[in-house]
Amino acid sequence: MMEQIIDIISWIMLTSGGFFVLIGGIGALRLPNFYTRMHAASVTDTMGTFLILGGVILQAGFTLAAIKLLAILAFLLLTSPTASYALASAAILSGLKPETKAMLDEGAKAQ
Amino acid sequence: MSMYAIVSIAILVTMIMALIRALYGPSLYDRVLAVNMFGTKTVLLLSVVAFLYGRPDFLDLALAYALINFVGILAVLGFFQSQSSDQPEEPEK
Amino acid sequence: MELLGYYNYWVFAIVLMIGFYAVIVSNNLIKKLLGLAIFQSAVFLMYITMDKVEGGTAPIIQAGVTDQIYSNPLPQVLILTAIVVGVSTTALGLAIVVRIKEAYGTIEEDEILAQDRPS
Amino acid sequence: MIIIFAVFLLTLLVITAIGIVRAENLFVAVMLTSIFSLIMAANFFILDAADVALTEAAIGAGVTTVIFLGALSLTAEREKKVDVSRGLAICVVVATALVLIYATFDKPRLGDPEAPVHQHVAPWYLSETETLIGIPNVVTAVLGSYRAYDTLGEVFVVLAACIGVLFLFSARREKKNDNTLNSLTSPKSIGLQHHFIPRVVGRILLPFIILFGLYVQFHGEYGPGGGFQAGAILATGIILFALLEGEQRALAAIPSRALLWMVAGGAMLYSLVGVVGLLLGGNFLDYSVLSTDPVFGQQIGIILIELGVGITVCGALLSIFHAFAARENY
Repeated sequence: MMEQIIDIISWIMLTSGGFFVLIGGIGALRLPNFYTRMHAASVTDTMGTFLILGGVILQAGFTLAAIKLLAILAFLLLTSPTASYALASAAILSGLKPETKAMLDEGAKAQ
Repeated sequence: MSMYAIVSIAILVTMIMALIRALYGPSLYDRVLAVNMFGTKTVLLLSVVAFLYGRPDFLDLALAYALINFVGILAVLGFFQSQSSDQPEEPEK
Repeated sequence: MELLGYYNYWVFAIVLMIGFYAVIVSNNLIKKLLGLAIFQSAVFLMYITMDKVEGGTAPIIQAGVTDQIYSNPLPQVLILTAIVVGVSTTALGLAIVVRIKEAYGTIEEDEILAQDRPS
Repeated sequence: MIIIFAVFLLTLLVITAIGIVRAENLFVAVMLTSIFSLIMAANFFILDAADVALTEAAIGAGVTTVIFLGALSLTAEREKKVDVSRGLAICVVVATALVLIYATFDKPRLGDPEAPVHQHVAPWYLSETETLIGIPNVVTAVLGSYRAYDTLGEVFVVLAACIGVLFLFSARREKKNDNTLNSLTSPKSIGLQHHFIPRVVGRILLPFIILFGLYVQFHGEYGPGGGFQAGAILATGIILFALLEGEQRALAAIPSRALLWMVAGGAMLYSLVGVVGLLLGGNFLDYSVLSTDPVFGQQIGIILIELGVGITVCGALLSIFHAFAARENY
């Protein structure tokens, strides 16, 4: 009984994690400029990572694998937002301004 | 069709999207973003496939990527910093 | 399914030739090195493809499991060392390119040749 | 299921390779190379080569990108556009690819257990490792013991490549040498010190990278890992420190002289194990004589040579990294 409940929870987590990851991918592909794409990618990355790894941890139970997965989860939750921050700060320092509509048109002309 | 397989397919499809973003840019930062995204997706894929295979002792690989991917991104950041201090700004495409 | 069994080798051939193309066509020395790296990776891929055994798993003997099939460890050993050697030799190549840049001021092949040619 | 994943990833591999060749901006090409390496590692993993995948992960994610970016910042970021006729090259490449693809039909299918490669020494390795060496990871056993001579050669290649890089970069320009003040404030020497958040996260992460490196080094007999991977991971850890805190502080922690000792010392340790074997009456790199119990002797030998490999690889990669970084100031 208990096992079934854990199975169901982990399945829900895995599917919704896959869903979030997919949404993030679509966002990174379809959104119009760099900062929006970064928003889509990094936010869903964190959520999707949490859900997928959480689901797998539930399947693993109390084993060494679960500890390793927890470590992976912890490191990803630390590094992924930091990498996004570092990238965004590099972009803004280099003068890639968050675009307004007018600048977007200008950019389209320049290309 | 196990749950792991469905999740793996979702991750693989996301990988394609990240790859397309990396190939089309347009700015350099988009590409770095795509690389970062691809890295996270690889970690997830490796963790899920390790379970799909039934050999969870191979999680070391995903752990290595989780730790090391960050260094690549920081190297890129340092590269941007040294480029911008070396020479006047090149306009981004 | 039968044909898909050869897919790895086809990818090997195609990636190998993409790397080769980069080496012979590109004028930029770093691009040539990237091409060599791709070429090298294609060879790695072929070796690792050979190690796979159907229904097998990585050659780390599991305690208490007797009838498990394991993949071939030998190509893995060869490639494992080759990857590390590959990155150090690539670094050597890059060092040469950097020195060329310092001496000639360019890393484009035709410009270097033009400077070398007695005019 | 797995074969579909493999086909999928391999297709991505081809697309990425084409992307690398077509990219005119070299920075973009380097970024795509790092994606290429990620796909490659996933492929290795799917093809049951966990050790190789770990090596690709340890090398491809950090060190390769760092070294290529170091070279790019010393040369040029953009490729010059040239109009050469590529017709002949394309013809040659396509023809060769077709010939190679035609040749593959003579090869055994993927995963064929009857393939000649699985008939030769591999079954012996797989069946005898337990009794002769007593460690579960057959890859480490082959690397460290059965084919130790091979590995010794590879270690010396790494050593030679490192010496080559240092030798090439030993040439210095005269005119800029008085410019020391500038070099202290150059971006490489201050690192990313004013990026506060990455610095904090890097500091948290660094001990774990070192710990993981040591785990890979000493757990290599039981799981995927060994000296090559551990050396690369440890080097990546120190590179992280150098990126965050600047070259000067990284060199203060591990001076380049110490790195040179590491590079040479690891290779020496490896050869010494072989020589000790000779002195004790065995063959070169035959570890059975290192202890009264031959199996235990084998294990001691493998641990020692893996340590040598790890030290050399770590030292060599770090020396190369510092050599590229230091070049900025000349």
